[in-house]
Amino acid sequence: MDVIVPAIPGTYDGFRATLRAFIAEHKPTLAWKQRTGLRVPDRAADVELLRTYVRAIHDAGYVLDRFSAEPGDPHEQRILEQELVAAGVPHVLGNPLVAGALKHFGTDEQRSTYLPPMARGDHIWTQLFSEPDAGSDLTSLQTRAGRDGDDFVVVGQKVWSTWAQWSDYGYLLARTEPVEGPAGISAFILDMRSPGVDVRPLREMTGTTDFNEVFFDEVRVPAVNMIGAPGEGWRVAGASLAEERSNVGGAGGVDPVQRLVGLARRHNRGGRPAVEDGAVRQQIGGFAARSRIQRHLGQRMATKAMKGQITAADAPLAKIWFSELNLEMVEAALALQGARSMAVEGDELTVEDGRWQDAFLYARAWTIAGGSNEIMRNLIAERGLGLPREPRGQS
Amino acid sequence: MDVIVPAIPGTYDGFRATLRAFIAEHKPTLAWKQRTGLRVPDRAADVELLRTYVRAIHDAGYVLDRFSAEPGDPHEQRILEQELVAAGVPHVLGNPLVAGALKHFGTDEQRSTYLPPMARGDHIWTQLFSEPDAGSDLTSLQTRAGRDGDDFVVVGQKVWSTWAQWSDYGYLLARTEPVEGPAGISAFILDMRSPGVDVRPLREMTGTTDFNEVFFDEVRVPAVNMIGAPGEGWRVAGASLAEERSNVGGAGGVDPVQRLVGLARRHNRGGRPAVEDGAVRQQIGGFAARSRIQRHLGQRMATKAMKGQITAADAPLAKIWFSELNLEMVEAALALQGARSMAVEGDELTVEDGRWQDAFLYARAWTIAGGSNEIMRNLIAERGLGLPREPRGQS
Amino acid sequence: MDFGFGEDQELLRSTTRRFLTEHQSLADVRRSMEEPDLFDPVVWRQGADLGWTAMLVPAEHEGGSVTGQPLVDLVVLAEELGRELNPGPFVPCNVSADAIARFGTEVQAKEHLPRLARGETTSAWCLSGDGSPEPSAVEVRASRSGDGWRLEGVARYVHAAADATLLLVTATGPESGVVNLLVPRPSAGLTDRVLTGLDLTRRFAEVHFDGVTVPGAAELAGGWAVVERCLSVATVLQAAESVGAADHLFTATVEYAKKRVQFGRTIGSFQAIKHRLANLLIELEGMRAAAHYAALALGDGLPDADEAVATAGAYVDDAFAHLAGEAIQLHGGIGFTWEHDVHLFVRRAKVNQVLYGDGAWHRERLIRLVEAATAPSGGA
Amino acid sequence: MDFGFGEDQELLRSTTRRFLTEHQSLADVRRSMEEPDLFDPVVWRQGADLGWTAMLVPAEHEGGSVTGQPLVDLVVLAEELGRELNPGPFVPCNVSADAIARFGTEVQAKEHLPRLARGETTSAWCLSGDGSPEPSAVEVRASRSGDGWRLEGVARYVHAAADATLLLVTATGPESGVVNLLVPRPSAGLTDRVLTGLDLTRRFAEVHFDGVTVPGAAELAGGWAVVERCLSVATVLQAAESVGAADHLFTATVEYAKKRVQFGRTIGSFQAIKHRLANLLIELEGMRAAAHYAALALGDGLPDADEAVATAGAYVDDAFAHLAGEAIQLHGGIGFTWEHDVHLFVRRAKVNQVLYGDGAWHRERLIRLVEAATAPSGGA
Repeated sequence: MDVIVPAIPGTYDGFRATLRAFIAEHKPTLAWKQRTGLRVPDRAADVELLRTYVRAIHDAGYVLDRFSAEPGDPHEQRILEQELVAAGVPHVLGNPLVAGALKHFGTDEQRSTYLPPMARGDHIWTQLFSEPDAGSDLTSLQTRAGRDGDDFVVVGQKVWSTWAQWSDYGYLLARTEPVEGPAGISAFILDMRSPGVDVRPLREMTGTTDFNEVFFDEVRVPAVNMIGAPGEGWRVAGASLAEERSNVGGAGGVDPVQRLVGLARRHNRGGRPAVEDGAVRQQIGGFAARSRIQRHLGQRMATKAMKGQITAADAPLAKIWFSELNLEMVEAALALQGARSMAVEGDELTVEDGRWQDAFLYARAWTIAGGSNEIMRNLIAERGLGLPREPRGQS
Repeated sequence: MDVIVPAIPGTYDGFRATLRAFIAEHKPTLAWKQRTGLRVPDRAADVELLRTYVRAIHDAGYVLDRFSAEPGDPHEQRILEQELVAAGVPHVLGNPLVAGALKHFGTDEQRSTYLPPMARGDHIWTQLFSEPDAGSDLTSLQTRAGRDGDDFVVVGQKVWSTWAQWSDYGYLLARTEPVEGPAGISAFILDMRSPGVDVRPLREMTGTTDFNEVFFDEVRVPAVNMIGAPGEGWRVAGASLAEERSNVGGAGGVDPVQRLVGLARRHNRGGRPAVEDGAVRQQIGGFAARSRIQRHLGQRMATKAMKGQITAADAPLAKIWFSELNLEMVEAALALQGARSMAVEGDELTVEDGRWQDAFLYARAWTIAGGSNEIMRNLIAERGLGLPREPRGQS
Repeated sequence: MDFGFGEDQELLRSTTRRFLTEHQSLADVRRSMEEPDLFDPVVWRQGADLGWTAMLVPAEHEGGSVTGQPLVDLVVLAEELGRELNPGPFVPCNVSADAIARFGTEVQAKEHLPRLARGETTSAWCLSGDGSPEPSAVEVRASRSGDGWRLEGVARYVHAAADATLLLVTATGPESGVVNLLVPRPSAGLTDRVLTGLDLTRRFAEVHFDGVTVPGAAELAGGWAVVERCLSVATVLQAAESVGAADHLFTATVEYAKKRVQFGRTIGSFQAIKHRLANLLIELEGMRAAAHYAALALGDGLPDADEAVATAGAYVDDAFAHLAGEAIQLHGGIGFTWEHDVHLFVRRAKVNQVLYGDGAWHRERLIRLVEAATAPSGGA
Repeated sequence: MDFGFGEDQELLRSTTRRFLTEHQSLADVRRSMEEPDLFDPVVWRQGADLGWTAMLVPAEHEGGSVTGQPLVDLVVLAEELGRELNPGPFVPCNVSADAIARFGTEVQAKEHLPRLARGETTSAWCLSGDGSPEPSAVEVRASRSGDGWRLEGVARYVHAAADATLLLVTATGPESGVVNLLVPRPSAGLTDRVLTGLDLTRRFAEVHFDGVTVPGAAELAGGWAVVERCLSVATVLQAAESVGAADHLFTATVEYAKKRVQFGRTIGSFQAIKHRLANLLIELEGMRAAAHYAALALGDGLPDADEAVATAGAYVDDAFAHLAGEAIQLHGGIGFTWEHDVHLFVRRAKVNQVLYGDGAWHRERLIRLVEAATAPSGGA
């Protein structure tokens, strides 16, 4: 049993210093405020500034493993991740999930056509998986792609697609085969500018626009744009999701539990610093335990992924753990602020420029999007524990 | 809006003093320790001592309204309840629910035959409502009573019957009519010594024997023992349950929240009295609020009962509120005791002779018996909110 | 025992509901919430004609209640206003009217109560610098200035301050303790800044006092007792607003669950959803019982009034916030959108949680009352 | 990264499970639980042959572990013993062995470790008067007596004390701080009383010291550091026992839900039940991850070992108790009976919650560690 991450040798200090200077020089000043969560710029100008930034990094020779066919030096990769995260500006535009799919299931031509422009910020991608009725239960997808000559014709609807309003390409799952369940699904590269694609940005309760609905009205996709074989979409998606998960692991930023301690020091409860109150201490202590366990659950999942032992319950379990802890922690953060918690971003009274208020409102995205936690519990019970499936109704 | 309970005039002081002296003189010394909850003596000798005590009270002219056809003086009744409760010895033997049924639906002969001996402790009664499969969802009872000449013949099984092992009579609900649902049920007086009645006491996780299973193997019940009309059992039961509920209301004893404050004063946490710890204070403060609200929910229910506005959600709601608060409070009481909470009744280290440990183990009776809280939630959702019923399976 | 509303109160309820549906429904509030003026003085004055601010005002000052239990009458109104997330100064106006009627001089009563009752004056309560009801948190300082008072400092998180023409200002006095002053708005040296806030259906302000002077006659005698009373009334009325809002949202959520189809079934047919809705009903009924009893006990001066108010403060708004969060979850994606109303309830609940003492504050108050009632020998 | 068990550890698991099934299953424990002797020294010695008490004993003292991570090996054993609610002194024997190996002299090691490893000595840890791991709670006082020590006082809630032949006694010393002494049992002046306890599958005792004398060589140098270490090892091993017990109970509950029919359906087909079982699986996996990581971090001396142990202490036993309570509820009436095993798990969980620091104690410890790691400027 181990969770060892080897230390980075001092010989890499120069690499880090050069990179850091490069980032400082090219980092754009955006009108957009990046908040917590999977957030998307609301102005085209910011998207263009980000493209320029990502292009500069790429053209200077810094390429992340996730976009490259051969892995780079592992220490350089870790430094690259660390410094890009520390810059506080997005360095991956759109949803990069398709990269893993292309690497494992794509043709050489697909890889050479799509990976480099993705790495360079020239192509922004969105993920077209979730549907209104199926959540992240991908086996019950209803979007269909019927073969017609050299094309497939796509009809259906997706939801919860981040970045779709700025995307050049979409990573689509649709039903192509005349069988129920996972065996009927195939994966596609979809040009988002194809006729019949209708992207409708949604304004969320946060007041921001981070998700889109995407409608397909007889959208033609060339058959060569299929990733993997017909009916293999379920495996393709699984592999890319697994690759994504193995990228998990303390992706920088201040530990939210430490942030809570900070809030508890700076705000009073009953005339004393809240951090001296036994109830506050117990609550934060409990969060600290669950937050650490979240990390260990991630380590276990990475281990199982490596050994090919991932079960249907693992990802839903991790999603519930994270999203419910997150919700409770942001609620606690607001409570610590007392009446001050009513001030939001832009108000001079606000705490940390309203990050907690925004995080509170956004927290429900984690418990609803990509398959609500209720659907996740069904999956755990039915696939993980083997309990009887919920009967489908007659609609 | 009011919740007024009129004060007892000073002219009743003499009545109270006489009664108190009488109780002190006749109160038996039992081998049995009465614990919290619906508990039943484990020795016949104790049952006999209790019968003698109840008989003495009755014969001295003290009769509770619940057993009498005409109501007594309300102040005397309240004093009687208060003093009998304060005595700390049961003053009602068995389950007296049938009294309300007899008063509202019984024949004159049934009333004169059964009420006085019940009041006098000569007849001990048990309630034969719950079944293994139906819980307190009385509409789906499966015990059947088929007409055969002047008798009904009962076949079936009941569970959660308190006092059945010491009972002379049972208040039985069984299905007599060839229709589904509530309209098929009738209520009966059952002689527990009838051939075919098999009482099997259950030892519970508390280590005590408070509940019984009762089996009926072609038990003959004279038709004259029906309470009310055929198919009216649902109304009969409802009326007696409502009468029982209107008897609710601070039935003496120390407020459990005050008991928790006492425990928190006497036990330490982190080297200080636990009552000084913020987490303990918040927890007890929360219990105090819910405990008071429980009383107010009772007041509302009594009001609705008076106005005939009780809904199917009311009793389940009250049961869940009480039973879950009770469980949390006894768990908190054990936590306050620290390692000392591992000592139970009979050990010299135990707190309050183990009442909390026993209450902790017994707490699940409240959440399971008489219809589990899961079944209660179904009732609230289906009957109270009008949500679709759970489909019955094909068994 | 009659722990329910009487016929007159039910009539008050239906009249109020009809009025709000026609003149200031949630849809109307929604339309105005992104505009500078959320408060509609015309509607407010019409509401005043229906008694919104008159119940705690004695008849000789143009007030009057529906029954002999004005606070219970107000609960009916508060529930109805809460249902539509009404932005108006219902709580502070009634708090001020009660304080003036109870602690004010005859001159103060004459000057302010008829205008409050008619809805011509609206008021706000400047409690403290951080919104908490602690003497140490009061950040307006009152010093003697000739025969009058001079105010310096700031009060924050003040509901409806920018719409008010009368401020009830709690300030630290020159001696120990606080003084409560009636300050007209506008006044020289008095400025306010409306917050960019979480609750989109109410406006809160930061109020600055830079040498504001008022005559000695502006003082409401009573010191901290005035604050305690205001806090109790505010706690009860806000709890009732929360009950109304929660009831509305819960009903809408149940209706949604009966209609929304997923996996070929209405989601209300899924047992896990049913049980969660059952849990929410349990909480809602608990909220209701707590708020109603608190109004009864405080209004009638029952011996357990303090405990009853603390119980409402300890339970109601936290339960409302929980219910509102569950309502989003049960609505799923649609509940997460800006266009759907559910987030307005979430925001309202979140702010109610921290006004007039948060749940933790009231739970602490409640355990102190229980401690005082528990024999030193310790409960058993 | 390999956050899982190796092949050798899996072999250890299957061997142990087979042994327990044959020699000391829960059914066996149940049979003996109402008898005076719950502890079976023969089985214990056979268990010792399988390594139950040898992992933390160095090879030169007849110990040895399966892998280079003896604490992780012990987690495997603890989980298996926990599954069957084993009554044996697994935790205290390993705690003592570790303490002697780590803090003892060569003489002490030679005297005690081989016998502990062979299961000939069993030990118990006398920590404090109220069971809590606070210096102020230690109620045995050690004073100098010639070259040795004289002990007066009492230790309570001591697991397996009445079966032990060696006591590790934490006592307040003549100077500030504590001394830890190895006391043979029997000794003159040493008596114990077995408690009538909630946990029916383990025995705890109150141990009295009335002028018990031991030589100076009985001291285990290190003072409170010994206690801290013992506490960490005990927390990890007990957490692992709890994981095993919870896993067993959870699996049984899922199986029951698949078989038990109510309203003509298996109860496991009711969605509310399914979701509750899903919640329990989430908790169980959290417990497992916490216990495993704590063993790894403590055993390998990782920088976050203290946090990892506190995390296990803060989470695992409270979650086990919750899971056990839910297991009764999901079993319904049958789960409430004496004959069914589920209450034995409930009792075990309840007692584990308060041994070696309860959840609140470990949460307090954890926030102190987080505070120490948080810059004074405050997190952000």
